[in-house]
Amino acid sequence: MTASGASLSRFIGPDGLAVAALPDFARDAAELVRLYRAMLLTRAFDEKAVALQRTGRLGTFAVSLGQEAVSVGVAAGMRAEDVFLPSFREQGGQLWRGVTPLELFLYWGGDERGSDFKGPRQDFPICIPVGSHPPHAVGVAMAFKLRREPRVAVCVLGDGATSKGDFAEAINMAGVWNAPAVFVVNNNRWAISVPLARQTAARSLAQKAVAAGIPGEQVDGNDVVAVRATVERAVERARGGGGPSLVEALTYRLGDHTTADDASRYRDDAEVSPHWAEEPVLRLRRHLTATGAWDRAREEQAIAAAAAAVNADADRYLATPAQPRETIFDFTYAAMPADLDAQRRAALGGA
Amino acid sequence: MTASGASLSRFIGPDGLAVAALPDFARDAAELVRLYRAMLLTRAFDEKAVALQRTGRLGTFAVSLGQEAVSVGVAAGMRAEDVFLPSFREQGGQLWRGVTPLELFLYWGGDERGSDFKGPRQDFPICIPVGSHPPHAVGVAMAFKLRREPRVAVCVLGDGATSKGDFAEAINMAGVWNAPAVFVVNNNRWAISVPLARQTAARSLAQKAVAAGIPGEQVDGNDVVAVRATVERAVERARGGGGPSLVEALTYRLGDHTTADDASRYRDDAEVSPHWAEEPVLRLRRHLTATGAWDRAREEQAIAAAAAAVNADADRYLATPAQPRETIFDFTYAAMPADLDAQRRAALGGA
Amino acid sequence: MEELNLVQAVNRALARAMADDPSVVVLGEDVGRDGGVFRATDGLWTRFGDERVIDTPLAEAAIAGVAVGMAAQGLRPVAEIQFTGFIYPPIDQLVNHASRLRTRTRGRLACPMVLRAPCGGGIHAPEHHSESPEAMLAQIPGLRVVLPSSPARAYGLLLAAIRDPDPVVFLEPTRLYRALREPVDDNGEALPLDRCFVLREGKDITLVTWGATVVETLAAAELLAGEGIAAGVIDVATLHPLDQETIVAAVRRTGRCVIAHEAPLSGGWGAEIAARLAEHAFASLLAPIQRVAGYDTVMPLPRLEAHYLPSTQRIAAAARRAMGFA
Amino acid sequence: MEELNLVQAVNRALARAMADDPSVVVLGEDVGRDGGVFRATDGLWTRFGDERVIDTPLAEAAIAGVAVGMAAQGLRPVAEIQFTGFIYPPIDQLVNHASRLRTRTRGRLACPMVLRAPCGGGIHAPEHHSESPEAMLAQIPGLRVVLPSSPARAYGLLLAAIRDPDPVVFLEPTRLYRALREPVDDNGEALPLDRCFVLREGKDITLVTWGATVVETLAAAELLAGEGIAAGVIDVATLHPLDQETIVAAVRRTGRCVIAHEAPLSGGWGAEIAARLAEHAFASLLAPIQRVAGYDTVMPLPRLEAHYLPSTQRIAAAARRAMGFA
Ligand SMILES: Cc1ncc(C[n+]2csc(CCOP(=O)(O)OP(=O)(O)O)c2C)c(N)n1
Ligand SMILES: Cc1ncc(C[n+]2csc(CCOP(=O)(O)OP(=O)(O)O)c2C)c(N)n1
Ligand SMILES: [Mg+2]
Ligand SMILES: [Mg+2]
Repeated sequence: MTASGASLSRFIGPDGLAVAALPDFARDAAELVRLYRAMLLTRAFDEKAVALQRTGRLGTFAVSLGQEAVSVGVAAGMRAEDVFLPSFREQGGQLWRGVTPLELFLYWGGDERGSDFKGPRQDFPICIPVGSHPPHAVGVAMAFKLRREPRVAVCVLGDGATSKGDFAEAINMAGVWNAPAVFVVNNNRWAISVPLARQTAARSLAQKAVAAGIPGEQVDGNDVVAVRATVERAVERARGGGGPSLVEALTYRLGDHTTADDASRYRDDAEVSPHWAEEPVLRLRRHLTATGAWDRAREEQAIAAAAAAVNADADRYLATPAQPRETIFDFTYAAMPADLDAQRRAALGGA
Repeated sequence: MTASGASLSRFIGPDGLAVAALPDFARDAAELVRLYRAMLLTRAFDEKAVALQRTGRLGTFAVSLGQEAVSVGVAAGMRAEDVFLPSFREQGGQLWRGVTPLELFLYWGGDERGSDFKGPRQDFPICIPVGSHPPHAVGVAMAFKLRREPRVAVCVLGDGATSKGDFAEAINMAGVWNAPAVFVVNNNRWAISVPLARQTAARSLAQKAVAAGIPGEQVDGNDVVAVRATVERAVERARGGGGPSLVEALTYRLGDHTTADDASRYRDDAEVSPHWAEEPVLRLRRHLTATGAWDRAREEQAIAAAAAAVNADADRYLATPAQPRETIFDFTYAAMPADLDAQRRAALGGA
Repeated sequence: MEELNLVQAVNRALARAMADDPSVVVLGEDVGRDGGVFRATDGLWTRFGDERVIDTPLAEAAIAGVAVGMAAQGLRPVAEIQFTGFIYPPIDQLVNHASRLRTRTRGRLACPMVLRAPCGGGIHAPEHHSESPEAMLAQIPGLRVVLPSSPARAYGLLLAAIRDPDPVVFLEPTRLYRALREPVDDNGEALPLDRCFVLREGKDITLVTWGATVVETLAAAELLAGEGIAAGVIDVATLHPLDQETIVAAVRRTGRCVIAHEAPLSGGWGAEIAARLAEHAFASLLAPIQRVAGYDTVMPLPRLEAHYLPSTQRIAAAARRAMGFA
Repeated sequence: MEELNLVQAVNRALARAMADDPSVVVLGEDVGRDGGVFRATDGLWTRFGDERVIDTPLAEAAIAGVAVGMAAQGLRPVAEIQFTGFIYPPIDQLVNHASRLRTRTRGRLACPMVLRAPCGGGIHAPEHHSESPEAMLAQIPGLRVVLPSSPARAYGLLLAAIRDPDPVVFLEPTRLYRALREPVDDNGEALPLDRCFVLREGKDITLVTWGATVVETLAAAELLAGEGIAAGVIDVATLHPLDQETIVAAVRRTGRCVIAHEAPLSGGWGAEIAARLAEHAFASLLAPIQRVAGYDTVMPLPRLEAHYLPSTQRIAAAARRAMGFA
């Protein structure tokens, strides 16, 4: 699994059986069920978002199918007061941290209010320019450090994003400054049509940490227990003054890149198929079932509950009128400059 | 010497004695003398440039005092048909490759003709925006590869430049594409006032290669034999299809950053002093003297010859009239656009 | 003659240039097997192989920088930036290297590269996918900036850009990629890089525009014609260096001008054109020069973008204001 | 009152802001122990310590990006870019993040950062050290761009920039760093960020300028005064958002205008001002608006730079042309 020679952290194998002694939180079945429900919610959200997009009621959308354990696991490894800096495929983590399906629908539906999270007020909005947000995480972390606040900035980026200079600059700075920041690479093996082997010759993405002199480790990104445990350890180390680190979570993009993409142009089904056996929802269900914490009835109930939550917010989204036209202007500056106000008045005056 | 655990390539120690069997070229005393004279020429050039700057006849200038072995050694490890992409402190390498002192004086004196090298026509001009030229080396290398030309692009950058995203992006691309490019870090331990320890937490700069999946190695940058041998090996490997690599040459900036800098503001003399015992010209002189290939008379003659060459070109430089005003316009495009021509005519028409 | 849409015309021009000249290479994210996210490079990888159609890692600054290195070696790289929202990291390479390699070496080295990118809004794209930064690029001396507005012009101008010995930024109006078709003769003929296109003659007022806004501007001219106002339309297309002559000559004849573009008003390329007119057509001006542009705000997300983009109505209204000026 | 030069005034403003507000931090290359390559941050590291005066690794994109992160957390970072020649990598952060954090989150997060950089030519600096890219930055919506031309204005405007709740690019004319001194009261008083400075009244013609070119423009006004031409001089200083009112009002009175700046003509901020005048002062204009600017070429190396920079003579000649227009 790992080509880097480093060991890959894993607690639950594809068959749902534990391969190592579980961390404390995972011995609590209720907690595992919470993680499981969060992944189901993510999957339900994605399904609904795709359905809305296909019927022209949502913009281009990036599904996280198969990657739910990374997203949920990272967020579960954080504390509420930490700051999350997600890329565009981390709805799982955003939902866990209290961003609502409604807000996410609004965002992907083309409404800025979707980034005005009522929950995690200090979390960053979704980062679309790939790899441009790791420096923000360093800045957030340095603010915590300066103010002596025991908080951590957690940035999630894709495998493609590790090729961006901003990422290298940021982890290098974090290293020099011992910034309380954790960088998680959601390695789904593809950046649109570019497979990992054409993205880098590095033996692993965790090893990118060597260039910054910070620790790097790999985790099985389809094992939500391992992701959470690994991230939690990295986050707590950073919180305690132990400095930044890089976590590479190995998973797989089961779907198209986005709703605008057709992966069959560049990727064989034969490559994809085996990964279905590894996927994180199935895996945790197997584990929960094997340990007696789960059964078909609960599954059906949980799926229905997730769908209901998502559908209710989808309805709210569809019923939300667009913002008034003047909001194009109103948040550009804290106070409206005279020059812009003239444009605003002209725009509202008609013409 | 090396904190990375990797071994540091070295043939001649600070006392001038060989610490390992010399490579073939270095068993030829004449060849060693050639390298020695090239370092003397570099030092003479630097001295003259500083003198001209101090008397208001040259612009800001970056001396390479103490780093001559890196610059000369890199160039000596290349073939004429390779392409050199230097940073702003590699006059030693430029001179070796046939850029004239006159051209260098013109450049640093603020005359574009200084970059119109009559010698190495395809070498890149000096790169001032730190770290922005490694991508060019990849492009040059890919042109060679596409055309099946057995040539190599060699890029020299500073320790500070390794923090720039462009460097990381470039070596990563070179790695994926197996580009015939060699990147040499002239690690003089300082980037203006920022010491290496504040530049990166990486254990070595050679290790930055790990992030790109290419080989990285360290060489004693004060041993011109080691630099040449190491670079030659890397270049020949690249030429043979063996791909890119990174060489970190460990040296020390004995002088101020540039003539505009005052290093005493941020660096203790006590830190600098020991490095004088390591410096490359002294070292090779000791070696040549010890092996009987050199003596005081030859030394005096060689210093005089270097000074004479430099002074003659300095006189030519000082006697070179400025370019005509219209040359501000004439090289902007291959053919003069009508729009720019109007500006050109207005400018020449007076006012 | 085959009817092509704009992205197909781009594709034909690329294929033609690659077939004609072995030094032309294409590079960028997803340009290979995938054929580009808009399919602009569709089929090229199969036809020309992965040495000439190069999928890059995700690193825009280096994409531009690699193109500089290739171009300095005499290749003719055509690099794609997936959206203009990601063209900002390359600006360093454009300003500090591509645009000045020729002058700083007094012509010893040159940089015949093309940087292509889809540009502009109106397709309900995600955040950061709808910007129009042409003025930021057009102000770089030593660079050419081109923004075609029809399949035929895209074909001819892209061929010219690739053959040009200097660096060219070639922006393609995303909104027009599939919006219209026209006959395009794939004959390898380039169009000049220093000429505006007069799309419509009109003696009363001159409408100056480029890119996707050409559509609304032509519609406005049609609307105005119905009101008895004869509006000429100029597609600037080759934004920099600017063909001042054509624009000034037209406005000298009509005395009135509206400039329409999608980018924010302030510092948009319309400012440069208005400034040229204010100096060189001064004596002929019968009314204030009107600019209709995006606002000085961030491009809104899709639900409000229609309110941001210059509409036919706004352009026509500006023209009426200019006509009504005493 | 103490007489300070411009770089000292910048230094005082930084010290004052840091003393007043613990959330102000300074970061950049060599800003710490070295005190900045121009000494703008001299003494701050000793006084405020290395947690608030932070030497960064050599990475301009991340310097800007780190500032964004700090600002989102309520710090007030003042980041230095050593020369405008290296300000291009930060543009991505400025366009895609800093300038839009407020609007894209509907005000949930903001970005009160300042990016300082020495700007312009005329000091015989090396290649890439003499550029004037203010128009490239001023066209970014959501950003403020300021370029003072005197020690007192630098002091007051920098304080305002640091206290402003939105991102500000603060460019400092290198050529004026040590060229002149004036009394500066280090009283912590900021100047407004939305007002031009009328440096000289004059009824015949209005000279509009900013940055180092203010010096040559004032000299030109003096020269013209000797010829009986009363030229007013406006220092725009707060380039974006623009104080259109002051400029338009002045030109409405004089009917004639010369705009002078060091950046290349095409797409320079002078274009925006000329366009505003061509629309809003149209009826009062008695002569074509003249622009005197750098050429549309790369900034030449020092031996020819004097021929590139707008001279007193060129500005005065343009004013005479405007005056001579029938
Ligand atoms: C800087 C930048 N370049 C290009 C794009 C277009 N784009 C969007 S996602 C993507 C691939 C990202 O790959 P990766 O980082 O692995 O994340 P994933 O999509 O797999 O989650 C690209 C090229 C972008 N959004 N930003
Ligand atoms: C991109 C960029 N940022 C800043 C500068 C200003 N500057 C010139 S040299 C230098 C330090 C470079 O350090 P290093 O790479 O170690 O090279 P050295 O000067 O030691 O040879 C800096 C910051 C620059 N030229 N380019
Ligand atoms: Mg990926
Ligand atoms: Mg150094």
